[in-house]
Amino acid sequence: MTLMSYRQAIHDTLRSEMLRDENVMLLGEEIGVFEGSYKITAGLLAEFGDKRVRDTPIAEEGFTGVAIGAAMLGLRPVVEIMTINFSLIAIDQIVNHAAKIYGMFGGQAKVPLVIRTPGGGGQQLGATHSQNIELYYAFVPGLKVVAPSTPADAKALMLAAIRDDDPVLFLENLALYNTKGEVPAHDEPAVIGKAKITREGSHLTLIGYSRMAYVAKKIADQLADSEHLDIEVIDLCSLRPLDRETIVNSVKKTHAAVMLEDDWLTYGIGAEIAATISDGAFDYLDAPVRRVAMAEVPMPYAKSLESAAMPSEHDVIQAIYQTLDAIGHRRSKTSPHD
Amino acid sequence: MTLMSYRQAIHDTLRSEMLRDENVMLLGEEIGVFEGSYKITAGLLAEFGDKRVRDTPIAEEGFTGVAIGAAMLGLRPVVEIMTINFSLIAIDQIVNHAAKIYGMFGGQAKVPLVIRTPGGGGQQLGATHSQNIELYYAFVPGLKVVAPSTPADAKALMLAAIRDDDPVLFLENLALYNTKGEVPAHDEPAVIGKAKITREGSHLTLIGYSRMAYVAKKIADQLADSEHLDIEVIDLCSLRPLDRETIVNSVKKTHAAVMLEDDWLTYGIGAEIAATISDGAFDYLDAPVRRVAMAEVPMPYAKSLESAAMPSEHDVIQAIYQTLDAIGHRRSKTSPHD
Amino acid sequence: MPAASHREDADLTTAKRTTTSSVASTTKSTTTRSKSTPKKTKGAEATTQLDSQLLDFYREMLFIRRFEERCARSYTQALIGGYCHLNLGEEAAVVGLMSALEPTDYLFTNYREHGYAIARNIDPKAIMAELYGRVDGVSKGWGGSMHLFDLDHRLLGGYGIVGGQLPLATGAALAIDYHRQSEVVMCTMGDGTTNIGAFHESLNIAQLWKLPIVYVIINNFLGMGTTVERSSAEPHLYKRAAAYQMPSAVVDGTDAVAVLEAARVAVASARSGQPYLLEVTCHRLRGHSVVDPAKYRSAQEVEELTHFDPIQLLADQLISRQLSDAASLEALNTAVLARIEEIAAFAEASAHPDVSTLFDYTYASPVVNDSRRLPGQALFDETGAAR
Amino acid sequence: MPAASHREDADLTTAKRTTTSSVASTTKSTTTRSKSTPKKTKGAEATTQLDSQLLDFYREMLFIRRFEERCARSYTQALIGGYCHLNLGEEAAVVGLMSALEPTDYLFTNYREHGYAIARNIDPKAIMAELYGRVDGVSKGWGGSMHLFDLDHRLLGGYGIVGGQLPLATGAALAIDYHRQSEVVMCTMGDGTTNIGAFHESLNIAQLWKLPIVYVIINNFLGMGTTVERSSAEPHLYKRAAAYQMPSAVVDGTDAVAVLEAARVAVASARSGQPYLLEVTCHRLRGHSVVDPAKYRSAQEVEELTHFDPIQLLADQLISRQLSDAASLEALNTAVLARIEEIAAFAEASAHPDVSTLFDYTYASPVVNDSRRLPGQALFDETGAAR
Ligand SMILES: Cc1ncc(C[n+]2csc(CCOP(=O)(O)OP(=O)(O)O)c2C)c(N)n1
Ligand SMILES: Cc1ncc(C[n+]2csc(CCOP(=O)(O)OP(=O)(O)O)c2C)c(N)n1
Ligand SMILES: [Mg+2]
Ligand SMILES: [Mg+2]
Repeated sequence: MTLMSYRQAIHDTLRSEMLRDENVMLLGEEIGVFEGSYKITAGLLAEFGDKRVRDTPIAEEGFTGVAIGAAMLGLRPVVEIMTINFSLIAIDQIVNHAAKIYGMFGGQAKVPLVIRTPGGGGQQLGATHSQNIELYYAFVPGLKVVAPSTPADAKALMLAAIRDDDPVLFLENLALYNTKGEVPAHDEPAVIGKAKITREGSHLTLIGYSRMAYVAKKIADQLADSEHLDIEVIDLCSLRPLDRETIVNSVKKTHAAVMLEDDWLTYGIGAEIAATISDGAFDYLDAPVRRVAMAEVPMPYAKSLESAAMPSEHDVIQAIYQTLDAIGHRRSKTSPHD
Repeated sequence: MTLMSYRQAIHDTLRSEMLRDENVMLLGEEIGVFEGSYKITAGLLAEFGDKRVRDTPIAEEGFTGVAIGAAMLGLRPVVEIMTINFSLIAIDQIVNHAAKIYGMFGGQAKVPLVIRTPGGGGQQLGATHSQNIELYYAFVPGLKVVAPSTPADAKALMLAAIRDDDPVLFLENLALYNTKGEVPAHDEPAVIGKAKITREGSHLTLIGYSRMAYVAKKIADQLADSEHLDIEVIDLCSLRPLDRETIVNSVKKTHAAVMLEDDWLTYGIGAEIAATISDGAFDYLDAPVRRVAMAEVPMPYAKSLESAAMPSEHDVIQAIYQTLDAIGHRRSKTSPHD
Repeated sequence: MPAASHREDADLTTAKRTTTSSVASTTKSTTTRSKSTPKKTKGAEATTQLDSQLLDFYREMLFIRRFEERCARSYTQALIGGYCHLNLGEEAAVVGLMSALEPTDYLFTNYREHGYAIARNIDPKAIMAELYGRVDGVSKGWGGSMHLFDLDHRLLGGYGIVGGQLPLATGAALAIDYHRQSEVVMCTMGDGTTNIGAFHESLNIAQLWKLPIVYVIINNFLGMGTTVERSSAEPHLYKRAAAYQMPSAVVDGTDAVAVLEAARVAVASARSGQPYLLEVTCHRLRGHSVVDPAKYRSAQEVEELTHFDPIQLLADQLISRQLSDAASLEALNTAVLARIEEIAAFAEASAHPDVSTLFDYTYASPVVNDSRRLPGQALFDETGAAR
Repeated sequence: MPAASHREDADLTTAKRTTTSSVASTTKSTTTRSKSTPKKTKGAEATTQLDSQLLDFYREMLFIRRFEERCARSYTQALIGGYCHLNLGEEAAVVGLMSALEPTDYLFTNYREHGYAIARNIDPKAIMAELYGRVDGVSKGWGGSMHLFDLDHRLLGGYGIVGGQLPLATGAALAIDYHRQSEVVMCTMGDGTTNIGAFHESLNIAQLWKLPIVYVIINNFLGMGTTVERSSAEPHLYKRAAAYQMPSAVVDGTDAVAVLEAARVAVASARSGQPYLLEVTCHRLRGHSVVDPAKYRSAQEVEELTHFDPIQLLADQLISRQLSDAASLEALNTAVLARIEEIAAFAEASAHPDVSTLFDYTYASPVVNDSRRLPGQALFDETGAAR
């Protein structure tokens, strides 16, 4: 175990996978000479040379498609799209090509590709640079989407993503890059498609992914210390496939759930989580699944407005209490038509 | 009232709006000389000339962005994207530009733009040409997304969309083009953001939009005739804004809901509908909201597989019966923890 | 070239001929102009070789022609679904281009690709079965007309999204270069496709990184109904290569030999690490797809199309040069038609994919928690397990 | 040119000068070459006019320089958030280009646009307030550094998505053409931006439809850290216009007068219905954005940058030609700095947008059922109404 940052964990895993398999190569804007917009690839050009660490022109559609085509011939490219916002320029290649090639041609060609890209708001980057649109990829059969919240998971999921024969979108988060955690030395890939219970508890299930899984764990730990609350925390880890059973089984135990997400509420990732719980744990749920999500506006630049638009820790705590109240309330009453 | 096809209703409304307002103009691939891939714009080039009906190069990103820029200066362009699948090439202009311009610049420039585009599978067009990805637009604050299911609604919503000062994605459907219905002669725009109860009933709420609203109405009418079932049908009409209250109020009355959609289930439009109902009608719902949706695969070409992947009328009827059964069952029992 | 299976027919006489070529290289070309100009063949042996190639081309082109006509019929009989785009008028371009490739070279193309698949030697039965959406199809019925694929014959796909194949093909060339292999990628596209962003991004990257790829524009002067002049501000499409310092040329695509020679230059250039843009002009003899009546074409325009029918042109040439005669050509035609009937019968007899295979091709790697729910099924089964 | 508000300072002496220009038109140019070549000015009146323009340029460039330096400071003080890209090194290009536009012409630009906003006469207080994210900002605090917008001054936006402004600007030109108006659109972009699909699609459409637009490439030879040679297969970027038969030219962007002259040619061409591509070369004196230490530049490279500092070059020229002297320039500098302090103080004093305005700009048309839920609120309120 080594304590390291989320950034470092990704960097180190890219490096060790490049050492392990010479078909692993990196492509993206400014990942070489500039060492990456967020410095994930620092030092790798110097170590591996420009055949394996390739700076591309500003041409997201082009270079993402190039990576897909290279993957069809057996390379295992790891593409960096500087932020997920820019992936909209490449989305035709991702959704109409990477996700389709295996199925559309009857299983003849695999696309062992990883697309790394950070989401996240809160940096005052304004409406076009603060979006959380992982939904666009999580929606698509043929893609896999993973979203680690800790350095250890970043490592394990990156190992799994690179070794997987399908296109994997690897969601990073600007706000997590500097967070730290213990990372095991061994190279044990995660199982893509599995959620993780990062804290066991019985009072309520708190669910998140990426930054919001980090926030969930942090708040649950706090409330355990300060309020003796026993909250179960689920880190989705994988958005597609989605581990419905882990979620539903938890709620069958706790009878209540709060979903945390950094994207817009309506049609956001949490909608599926709430729908899944409401269906699979229908007889167990004592209060509506509460969703804490972004306000539905183009993200403003001004700090005052941006802060108001983004879910805060206070919002999360309030949602937890209100949901607990609702359970208590309901436990003592019957619903109108019962 | 005149009986006409969905295609004709759109065509006639485009024409009458062009006659009414000379700032209304059409842009798209093959809409002029070729008269439109699905012939919506037939005859309009001849009538209005190539200033107002403009064939574009194959450049979805370019011509959609051109329409956005023209709208910023006061034109009211109606763009045709040949099918919604190709909109992925233009999505950066739609999501990062059209949807953001009003907010990002503090309300200084409006984007009175309509993007018309058909979705729909079932034509054996294969994985890249059979998608229902209206979700991508419905998710985005700053956009409005409407999805008529009848010729009359197509007219009323097109009038509203063209006269609206915001970018509106107008979802059509290949399978609806030839369906017919009565269309009023008057030019009364619909209110964007309102759902419609197309059939009142008390046994169960059946919800759909676009083709699936048509299917919902048809099946509810059938089951009323043949089985004396009294199903309430909601046509969402607008995916953003979403008329939550109409949906929830209906379910408060019926205690059960089935959602029909042509997109993939996980994270699809129905996820939000199910989550909304499970939250807003929590105390009233007697069974989980059932979703009938596409199988989660890249759409196969072969007819046998395509038919299996798409929701059939039989699937819908079965979902209705199973949900009704569940209500009956539940009404006579209490849930485990009550 | 097509599989022996459909070339075993007819026995044509051979005689002298000379080839003509119409290649115009751009100034930027790094390959020498002379390579692409016609070589006069002297001596009987070379002549015979060329003559026999001409006859091979004819057989192959005629086969494609009849195959495509049969597709049109099967489509109207609802045996083929979806969209169906034919190579009618493009046959000389198809055979010329494909003859320039080694079997180990790769081809990426678009939705108008039946002829290319045939000329890559893929079994036409498997091609037709694909169009019929059957299990014996090249893509097991998952792709259909627009999405033929055959790894063995290195046809890496027809693609239905205009321009979608360009970045992919460029990436395949990157993989070849990465492994210092000697294959070449050929990537064909239509004239209308040169206006989409992916064209620009791909050619720029290919030239920057000196990838072994030949981009081929099949310029049939029409998108669907939009002419090149109304869609491309530089209608001499090969000239667009200048924006990337890439060599380029244009060749008359009704002349298979000219196409072959131009393509050889292009392929040689790519193989030496210099990507190349080749424009091949030809005429679409029918509508954009089987269902398009092409009303936007004037009667005169339609009339004139007959002058650009590569099969007719080549037949005339074969006869006038006494390489063949009307009776032999007719015999060939009869044989081809018979073979096509067999192919169609094979396709029709092939099974429809079973519904149990619906979830077989979503992912290549084993995956947990993947959804295998059919549309009518509830999300959770009776045991509470997620589907 | 900048608002009087920041140009009222200093009183410089004037003297004779000659302008130099370095415009190279491409062969495709429909405008005559002579229009873009330097005009020798004869006679005292013309000279005085030019001289005074040179001084105006200097004042304006210096103002931009000091404004940008102040931004860098405010950024490190966390008064400015997000990304912050400066025009340091680009000042001559900025003032030359903006001087070629009528006030009624439109400008679309990218995220590196403070100087353009200043040179379009937008109140620098409102610009700085925007960078501070305050209510008095040009975009009411919603845009920030990358998204300045002012309808009155026809700055139709800085855009943060590389290439995003190109289709929009092309569309604005379409609207002008549609109404047969005489305005022109100028659309600036960086060198790296020429490699993205939107560049290709936009230029093609503009030329096809003969739209009144000038595309300007600010070639500072770097994307973020990637050189033009490593990103553009044709590094002479103006030559890319050939792919659209569009006239184009390149000009030395450290020379404001040369830029002005070249831009006038370009604007006149656009106004006559012939779009134009103008490449303006200059050097980015610091990192890509305020936080970039630009370690990828060698010490020698950094050293050499001083030779391309347009302010230094112009100051030298003013002094050597006796149009000014060191003391006057220093006085000007002092005055500018004082003005900048006022501006920064204004911005800092301006209010933060109130949270109650969060939902004011999602839609322009009134809308029912729009979500106005704050992140911590439940979807339904106590009465059961949806938020
Ligand atoms: C991105 C995209 N836009 C539009 C279409 C619809 N479409 C299919 S083929 C075609 C015309 C293509 O013309 P060209 O490139 O000249 O090829 P041709 O069909 O003439 O061989 C169009 C517009 C598409 N398939 N993909
Ligand atoms: C589509 C997209 N890709 C990547 C980025 C990140 N990015 C911002 S500026 C920039 C470099 C642009 O270089 P250039 O066009 O030369 O303009 P300059 O910054 O030099 O003025 C990049 C890659 C972006 N904003 N948008
Ligand atoms: Mg064509
Ligand atoms: Mg630059």
